[in-house]
Amino acid sequence: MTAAEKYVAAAYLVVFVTVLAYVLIISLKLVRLEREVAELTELARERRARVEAPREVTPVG
Amino acid sequence: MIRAQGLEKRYGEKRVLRGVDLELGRGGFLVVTGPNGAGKTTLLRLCVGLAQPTAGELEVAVPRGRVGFLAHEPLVYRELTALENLDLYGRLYRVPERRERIGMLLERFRLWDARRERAGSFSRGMLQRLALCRAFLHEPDLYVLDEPFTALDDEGVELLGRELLERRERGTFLVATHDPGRVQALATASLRLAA
Amino acid sequence: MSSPNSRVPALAALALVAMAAAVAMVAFFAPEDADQGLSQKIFYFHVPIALTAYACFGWGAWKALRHLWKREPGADLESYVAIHQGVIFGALTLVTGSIWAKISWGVWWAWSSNQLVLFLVLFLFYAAYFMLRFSVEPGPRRANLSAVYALFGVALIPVSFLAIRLANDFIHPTVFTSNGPQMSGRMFATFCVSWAAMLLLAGALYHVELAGKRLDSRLRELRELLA
Amino acid sequence: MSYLADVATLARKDLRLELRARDTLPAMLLFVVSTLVVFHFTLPRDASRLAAFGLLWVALVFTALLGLTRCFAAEREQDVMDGLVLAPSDRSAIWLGKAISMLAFLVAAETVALPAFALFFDPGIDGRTIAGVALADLGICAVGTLLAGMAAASRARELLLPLLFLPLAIPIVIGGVGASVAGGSRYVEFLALYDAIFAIICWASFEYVVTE
Repeated sequence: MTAAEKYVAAAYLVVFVTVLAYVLIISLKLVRLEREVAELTELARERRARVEAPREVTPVG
Repeated sequence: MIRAQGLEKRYGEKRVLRGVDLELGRGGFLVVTGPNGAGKTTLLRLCVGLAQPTAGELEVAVPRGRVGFLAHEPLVYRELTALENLDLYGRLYRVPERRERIGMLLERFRLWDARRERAGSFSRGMLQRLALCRAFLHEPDLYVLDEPFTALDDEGVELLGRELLERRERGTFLVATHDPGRVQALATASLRLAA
Repeated sequence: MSSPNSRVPALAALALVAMAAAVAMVAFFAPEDADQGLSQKIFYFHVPIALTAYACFGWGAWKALRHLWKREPGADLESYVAIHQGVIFGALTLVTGSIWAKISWGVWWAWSSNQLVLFLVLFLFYAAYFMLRFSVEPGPRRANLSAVYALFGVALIPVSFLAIRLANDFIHPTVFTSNGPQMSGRMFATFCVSWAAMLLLAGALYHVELAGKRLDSRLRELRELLA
Repeated sequence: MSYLADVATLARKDLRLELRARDTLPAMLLFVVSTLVVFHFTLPRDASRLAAFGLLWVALVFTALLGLTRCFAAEREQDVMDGLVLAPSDRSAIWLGKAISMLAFLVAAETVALPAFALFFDPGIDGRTIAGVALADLGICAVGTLLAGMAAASRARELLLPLLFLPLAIPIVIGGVGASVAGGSRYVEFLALYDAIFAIICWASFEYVVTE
């Protein structure tokens, strides 16, 4: 590999690595989004539980 | 003159106004009340066009030059004298007989003696009176006043009361205040904003 | 809102095919340049990346205009993402450009290469775009300021290109035009495929990032409804 | 005609503010002269004309930058911007008024800087340099005032303005230095082109810098 070839390969490699870095960032974002959705479903379930609780209590009381 | 449905305003993450409906016809006097942080100032800024609603409809049928706005800040330059500040706004609002009208207003708000002093040397109450002169200078059709009575001493409150009474027939008013008692007699409608 | 997102996989697939074709053509189909030899092959990536960066800045400015003029709701976010893509491709242009300078003239940075210098100026300009955006509260005010600044950017491109060419007259009298040697038929074909590949790549990344950002805001909305 | 009256009113207001507060112009004058003196020591004995003019332009750009950071300071610190924005006049009058007053300060600073530069470095200032400086001032004030308006609406004002201004100032500096060093009128024409393009963009877009 002459010096020129090394540099040409380096240039293409840089572009390829950048795209990979981009995919990495997007995957990190996906992980964060997933965690957020999990939190929100938890929140929704709590809220649903709060709404239903009073109905169950009154018939017993 | 002002009509709003489902008005909403959000600053970054915080939502300041939600689902506000408002109707103010010509000649009306609407008092907006509510605790601190309820969004009174934001609502007034929306009505004068200094802010855009995040959601909802807002129509204000008054050209910019026919609105008199009194904000928390006096909106005057501290380095300029009372006369120079009012002269600046008089020219920008193309007020006819500018000099006479400035003199009359300064007289009515008892600021005539301090007319050549820098606004920076004014007390908080005198600044509020100067701001009232600025807001009333061009005889607006729509008065939008945010806590007009703040920092005014008894004499100031009485002077402002007289001015409001006198202009009541010629103008439409949107006033935000903590103690609606002072303007209760003039009000035609009121709107309470929840926290 | 799902319609734009369904286009993303298709666009990504197209970009993949185009990129593969481009690399293959550069490696096997394009002939070696007579005098520059193998080093000329960087040209097939360096120039398309630069042109794609211009396209991104142009698209960002177009969306900014849509925001200011037509008050389009999503336009500010799209302008931001487009300019973000533009800066990524701009940085790539600078890197591949300096590699090319290293081969052609043995030095990592060549002030005499007008295009490189122009990208340096644009890179500084659009880096300031993000500084401006991060120092203003999210909201209509930030959108307006970012949009106005983006419009300045698109005016700056031709103006500073002209300025840099003028500057070369009194800073380096030896002007070396580096906008590529004459291209034979096969070279030109490779160049076009490579450029199309870059544009598709930028489009794919643009839509992926946009989808991510839209998800963010919808989740924030959901969080508010549940709070 | 009333638009020009508004611009005159606003510009006169700024000049009167400066006369009262006297915080921008004296600072600019002292800054430009002291910068030139400092540069004198950075220049080797046999430096070329290009180097000398380069230093002049560095001094001019950063003096302008100093003035621009003070540009909307009064409106921001005393919360007067809302008052100007609410006035019935077109919002671009605020920009034009400020630009004119900034131009006045910059020209005043240059009436001291150019003679001082000629005295210290003796590079031979000719008509083209003056034309270059004049046209560059127009560009600096037009673009700089709008960017100062942007910076005033953000948190890190003093830090942000140089970052926003310098990339846009690069073509101005190239045109300016070229006008005074290289022959021909291409640079002066280029500066005129720059001023025309950016003045129009600033005039049309300032409305969106001060409103939501």
